[in-house]
Amino acid sequence: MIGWAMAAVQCLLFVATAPLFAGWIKRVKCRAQNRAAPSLFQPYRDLTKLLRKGVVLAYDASWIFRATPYVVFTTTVLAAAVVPLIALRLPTSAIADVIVLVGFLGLGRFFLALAGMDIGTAFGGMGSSREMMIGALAEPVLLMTVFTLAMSASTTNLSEAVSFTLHGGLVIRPSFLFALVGLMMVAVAETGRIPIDNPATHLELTMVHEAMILEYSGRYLALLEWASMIKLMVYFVLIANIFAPWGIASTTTPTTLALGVLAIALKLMLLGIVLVLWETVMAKMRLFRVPQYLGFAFLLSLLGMLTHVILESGGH
Amino acid sequence: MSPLVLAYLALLGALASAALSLGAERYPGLLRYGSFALLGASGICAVLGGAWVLLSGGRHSAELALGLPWLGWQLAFDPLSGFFLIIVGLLVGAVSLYGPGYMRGYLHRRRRESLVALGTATGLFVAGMYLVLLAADAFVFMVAWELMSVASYFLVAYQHQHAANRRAALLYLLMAHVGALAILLGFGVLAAKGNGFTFEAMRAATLSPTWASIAFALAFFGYGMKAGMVPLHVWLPEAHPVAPSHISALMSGVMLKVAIYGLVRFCFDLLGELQWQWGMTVLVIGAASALLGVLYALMQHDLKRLLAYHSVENIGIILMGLGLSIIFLANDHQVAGILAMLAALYHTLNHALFKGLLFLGAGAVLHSSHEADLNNMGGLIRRMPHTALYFLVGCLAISGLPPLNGFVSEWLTFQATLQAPVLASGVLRSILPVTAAVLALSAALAAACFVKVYGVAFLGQARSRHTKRAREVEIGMRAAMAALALLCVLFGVFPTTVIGALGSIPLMLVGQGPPSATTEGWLWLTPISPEIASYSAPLVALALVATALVFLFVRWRALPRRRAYPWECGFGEVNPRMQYTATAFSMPIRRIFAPVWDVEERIEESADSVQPAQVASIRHQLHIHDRSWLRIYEPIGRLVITAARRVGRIQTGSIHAYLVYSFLTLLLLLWVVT
Amino acid sequence: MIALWLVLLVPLTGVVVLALIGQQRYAGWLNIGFTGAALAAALALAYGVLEHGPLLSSGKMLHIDAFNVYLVVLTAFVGFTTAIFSRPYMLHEVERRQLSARRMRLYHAMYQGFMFTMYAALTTNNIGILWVAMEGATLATVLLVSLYRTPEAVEAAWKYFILCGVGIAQALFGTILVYFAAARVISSTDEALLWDVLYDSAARLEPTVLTIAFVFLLVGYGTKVGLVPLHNWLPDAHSEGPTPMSAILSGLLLNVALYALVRMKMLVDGSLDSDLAGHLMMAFGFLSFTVAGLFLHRSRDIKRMFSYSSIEHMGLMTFAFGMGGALATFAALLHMTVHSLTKSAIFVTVGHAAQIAGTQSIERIRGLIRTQPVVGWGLLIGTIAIAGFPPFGVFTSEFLVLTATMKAWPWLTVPLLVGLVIAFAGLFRHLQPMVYGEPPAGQVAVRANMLPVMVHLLLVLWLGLAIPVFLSSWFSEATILIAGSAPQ
Amino acid sequence: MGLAQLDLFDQAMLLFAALVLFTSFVMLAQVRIVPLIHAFAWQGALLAVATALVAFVSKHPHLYLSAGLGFGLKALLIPWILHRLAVRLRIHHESESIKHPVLVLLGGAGLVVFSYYVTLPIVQLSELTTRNTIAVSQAVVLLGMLLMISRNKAVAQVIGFMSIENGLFFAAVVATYGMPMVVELGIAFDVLVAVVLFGVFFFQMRESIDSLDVNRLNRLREVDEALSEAEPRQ
Repeated sequence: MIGWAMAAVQCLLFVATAPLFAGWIKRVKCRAQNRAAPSLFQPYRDLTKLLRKGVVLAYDASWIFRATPYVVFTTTVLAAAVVPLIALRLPTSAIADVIVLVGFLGLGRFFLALAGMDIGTAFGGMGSSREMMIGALAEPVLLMTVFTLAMSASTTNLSEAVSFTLHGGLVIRPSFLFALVGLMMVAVAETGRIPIDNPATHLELTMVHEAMILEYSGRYLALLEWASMIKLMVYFVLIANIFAPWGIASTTTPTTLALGVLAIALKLMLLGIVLVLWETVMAKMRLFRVPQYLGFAFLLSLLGMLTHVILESGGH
Repeated sequence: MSPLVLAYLALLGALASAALSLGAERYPGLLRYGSFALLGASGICAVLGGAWVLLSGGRHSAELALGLPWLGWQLAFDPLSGFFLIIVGLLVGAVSLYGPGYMRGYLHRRRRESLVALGTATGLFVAGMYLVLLAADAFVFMVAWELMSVASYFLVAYQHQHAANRRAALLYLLMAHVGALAILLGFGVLAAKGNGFTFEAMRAATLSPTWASIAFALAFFGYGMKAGMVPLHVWLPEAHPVAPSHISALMSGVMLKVAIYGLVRFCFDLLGELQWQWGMTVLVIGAASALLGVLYALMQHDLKRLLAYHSVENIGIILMGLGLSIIFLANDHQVAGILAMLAALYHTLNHALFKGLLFLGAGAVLHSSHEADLNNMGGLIRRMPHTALYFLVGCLAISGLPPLNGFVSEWLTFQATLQAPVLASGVLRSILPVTAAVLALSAALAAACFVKVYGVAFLGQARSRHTKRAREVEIGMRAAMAALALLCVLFGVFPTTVIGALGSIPLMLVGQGPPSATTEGWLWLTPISPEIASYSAPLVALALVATALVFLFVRWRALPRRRAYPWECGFGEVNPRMQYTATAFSMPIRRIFAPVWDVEERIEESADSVQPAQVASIRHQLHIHDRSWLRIYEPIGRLVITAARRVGRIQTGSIHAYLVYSFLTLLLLLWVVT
Repeated sequence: MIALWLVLLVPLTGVVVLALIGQQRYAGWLNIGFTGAALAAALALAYGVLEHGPLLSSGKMLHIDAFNVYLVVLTAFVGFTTAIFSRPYMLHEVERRQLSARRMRLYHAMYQGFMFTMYAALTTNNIGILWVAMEGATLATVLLVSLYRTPEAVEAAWKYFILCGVGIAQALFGTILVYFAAARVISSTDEALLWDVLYDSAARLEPTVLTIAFVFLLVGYGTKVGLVPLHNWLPDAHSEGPTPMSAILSGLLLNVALYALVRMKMLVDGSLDSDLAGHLMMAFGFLSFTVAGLFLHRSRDIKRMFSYSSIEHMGLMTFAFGMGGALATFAALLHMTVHSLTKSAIFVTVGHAAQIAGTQSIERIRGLIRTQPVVGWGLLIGTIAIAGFPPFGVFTSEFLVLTATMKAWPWLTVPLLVGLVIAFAGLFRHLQPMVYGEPPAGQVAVRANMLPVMVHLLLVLWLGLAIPVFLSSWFSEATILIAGSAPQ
Repeated sequence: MGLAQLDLFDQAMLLFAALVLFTSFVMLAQVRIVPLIHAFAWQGALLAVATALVAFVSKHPHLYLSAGLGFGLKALLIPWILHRLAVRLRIHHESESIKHPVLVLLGGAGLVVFSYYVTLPIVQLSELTTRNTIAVSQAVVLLGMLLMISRNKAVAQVIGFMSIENGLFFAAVVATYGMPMVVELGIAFDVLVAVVLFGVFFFQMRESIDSLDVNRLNRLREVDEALSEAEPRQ
């Protein structure tokens, strides 16, 4: 029972701190580009403002359009719930393994794309089409990277996988290296960051994610924005805890938990900085360069898989 | 009283409905109520009988005084047949609900098709499928198999005033015949070695690895032809769409499954010792089918055709499961093998459900809007709310999204591929994950495809006059779709129960049940062990239900909400033609995977008469052809024609030539024998 | 015994009677009557044989055993049903093509004459008479082929006459050689042509002579069977003659010719220790099977098409008989039955179809189902049956042939299957446009008598679902006679 | 055993056999209708005489009957019918041109050799004095076929057909001293009917294609114009 409580707390923490992470990234980015930075808590303010505002719906919007924000939010929260943030072996992590997690995100994307087409404008369709294309290409890469880990940890259960790397001690696995890079590239693509998509702009020809949610306003928009922040954090927590699990609490004593919180906070700040650097040096790609980008990511993950098979488990 | 009785009842019900519809020309009501009711009854019997034998296990055999003088029809009813009988029964039941309403469309036609043909062929078709599942010797199996093919041929050729349908029917029957003959040969090998047509004798047969492989190759070819695996799939997208929609549902949802049944029966039951090379073949071809199937589906804008191509994809996924199972079993990894087999069987069941649902939905759309082309639809969710809801469930299920049934079986398949490390051979260890990636890709593409379908057909604004005037279909058709949708949800939310029920099949084929899939209780599905992987669909469903409640609560609270025109970039009104069409939607993917298709795209710009610089109008033509068609089938066709022409030369018409023939034949023979 | 003589006498009187009054309108009824009486006699005979086993007439003129008795029944039956069909059909022809009364008289008389020669060939115990009867069959039908007197008809008849005449002459030479071989071992030369005597003393006949003899017999009777490359007369004769003629030619004449061939093979096998005869028959059968399948793709005339399909099936039977062995022989006998039933049914339907469309050209026959469903469906279902789809009997026999081949010559099954598929495709690509689609304007239904078709197809269906005991016991006995053992 | 050991009748019989063969060659070479018919008649007559001799030598009285039958039929009746037909059809002056007549004759000679080679095993079996003539009879059969192949006139083909019958008849006589009577009668009957029918056909041909040239009979065939209609497979 205590486990479930812990899990709930962790999940809430995850959801609550997601805007903070987003704020951190924005802030660092501004700093990196010599711009005046908004406060860390700006995302919270935006969300509360949006939540307070009323909703404007397009005439052709059907119930799909209105249900989508809730579905997207829930699926993202579910995803967050199964990712070990500060503690391992929480009961929620048994609800779904990493494949299901991908499934959650896919469900969210499915509805988001439908919502984009629901209005019947050109933008919505455009956004959905591109989103599904990118998603379709990104999903196998994601799974390949995860499979690399899953096969060396011989589990698809996230917390099991994490504890495998944690207790395996410091083993240098070439496959993990490839997987890491692959996963980061996918993360960038999936969360709609530069060079795939630019969350900051509404330029008609380039936008993907924004094109789908163009018609949203008020609380719907708030939910969607929040969901995308959570999604971003899910990916980065995933990266952080799988490839550098150290510090995560495998027992539930206050000290270890505190340590866990501290550890994940540090990792995320670090990763945030990395992402910002990446986004600052990169330029937005043309849509039809994306396949090459993801193809390269796939190649990396494939290499990871093969190195695992050839170099690491050749023996038995 | 044994399960066989129920099976017989199902069979008789189907035959009776066929017989009853002979009178349909004079009394159409006979078909709409009588024979469909009988079909429904037979479906229920099939489900009950199947469930009974599936849960109780064991094999019930019988012999009918039909067939060859020295060998009556051997029938056997075991969990495997039972499982597939359930599948058939479910769909038949749904169709019998759906049919009467759909028949309306055929009654009020100026030039009326023969209802007799439709009803009789349907009954025989269903009866044939039942009989295939019950058959326990090669002869009755082939009889039933061909009965199934011929009956469905009549159904494909049903609307024969269109030349295209006739061509499709011919192609279908031709390829079905080829496949059947290959299967016959496969049995022939076993029968020759095991001297006897009965499955018992075949099980007893001892084959050299070579002959076993030959038998397998023949059977795989034959069943694959029927199941529509790449590159033998070309008949499928031609034939399935042109049949009446409820028949399409049966063909795509069930008939392909019967082919899968044949493959399972042949490989796992009759053939004995498995070889991993077979598994490899099945796996690779399965992966190819999955990917190509969905890629071709993405390019379609005829709804039923698109669904037909998705059958190819899903058959591919099922084959992947079977291939994995063969590989693992051949390497004596029972647990993984059974897991893969269960995944395949589960996906068979799921595909039957959601593909049936989708075809029925497509039929409903066709029925009320008379539109088959996605690019003419749009906004149907407002005109056909129920159909839209059920269709959405189908789309989610086929896209393999949690918590619906499609996801579970794909998840199990993934889990099976992840058992690769237990294999000794490094090659297999490295290939299996790649196929997993292919599976992931095709699943994601399927999602894209169904976003396209649903978004273009049901969302947005109506693109044509017909679609504007569409009305919700009548209660029976809705009930059929609702039932299937409900099943999709149930089988998605309570997978553990289903897996538990399927346990008796591997028990029969491999000799042990699924080890630990259900150990953690109904709430947790743990295919290998809780540490390795676990999935709790009920909890996920619970979370989603909670969201739904919140959503409804919010709607009920009716928080402030205002309607307005969407952002139209400053052009006045947003009109339907501004929407993305199906073709536009899939354009990025067409660009990326261009080599897969044989795309011919033409853009004609006609200059304005006043200012030649300006373009007055643009005509855009896009034709996408199936490569396998150009590469494989047309050459064969040409070959036959040429051979025929060559041979035709001997019939010169000159009597002297004929005399010379017989003269020379005589001399030749005399010379030979002396 | 009386039944046996009746089988021969009824058609003989029929010849005489109809030669006198064949031109009357009611001659068709008479024709039906005679064939019906013959059928009754044949059934009685069959019953007798079934009860008391094979019988040999006094003076050893006639000889009935399991092999030929069921052929007698089959012949009588098909003759009867075809006569039923021929009455309204020929009346319609008389109206349409202005056949003079004289020709109708000829037609009816020769119909009976043909039936007589068939019975004679089947029942005789003397292989010389067998030859005479076969030649007689040609003579009886040749004038019917040219009944319409069109250039094509005359040409077809001439080819039929010359080719079959020459062919059959070879058979006579073979028979003489057999006689020559037999005369050396059989004391009384008058008995040296009697089947039963020959069969009993087959082992003592001189192999070298019989080898050469068989070559001549194969070429001779093979011409009648329509084996490629001796088949050229067959499509012409079938396509140009009146349809009832085509029906009984395809359904009966070919069978009887094959019967003669098999009898000779039995002799030769008895004498030779090698199965050379079998291999020759297999080769010819296989060649005919494949070549005919290809010809199907090129046919432009519906009756030609189905006559090619006859060649194909005769090839399959010859192949099966040549392969020997219980299973194959059983299959071949079964195939003989179902093929002649189905094929005659098809020709009946084709006759109606041609009358509906007013032509035999495949390109111009359209939309039969819409115009006259019963004819369209009849043609479609008949073709499905002949193409070897279950639950029709043709499938059963083809299934057995294939499995037998799989046992004996595994690698031959592949070309066999390819042949089947090619033939099937050839049939259907021509068939579909004819039965389906929109009929041309002004195409109207004709007065059709589809009863024979229904009866035949139902019988074939029955044989496909279950072979009745008495029939299977017949087949088994015949199989034992030919192949030495019964299938199990 | 050499010719010398045979008694005179046998020698005469062999002579006649040779003459029969010779008449076949004559027919093969003869291009004009009426002489062709005459040659055929001669063959029939020689055949009958040979048969009578065989009957005399081998003391088979029933052979006299078949000899008489053969004479009446093959030497008198059939030639007469054919001649009358030729006259009534006004073709009795026609003659036809054979392509490569020399080749045809050489081929005929080759056939004789071939048939000798084929019948060798049979000949060795037989102890009849007439055995050597089996080869001759078979040669006559084959020559008859050659005649039919090399001629375009229907009448010529009929004569070829009849000479095949002659060959068979001769074979039956010399190889086995004749078939049983009933068979002989049956065959004779068939031949007679055949001739009558041929007569009927001449007129039918005449009225349908107003010619007796069998080369005109080539409407029914499967060569290439069929291809144009052959619709593409799918």
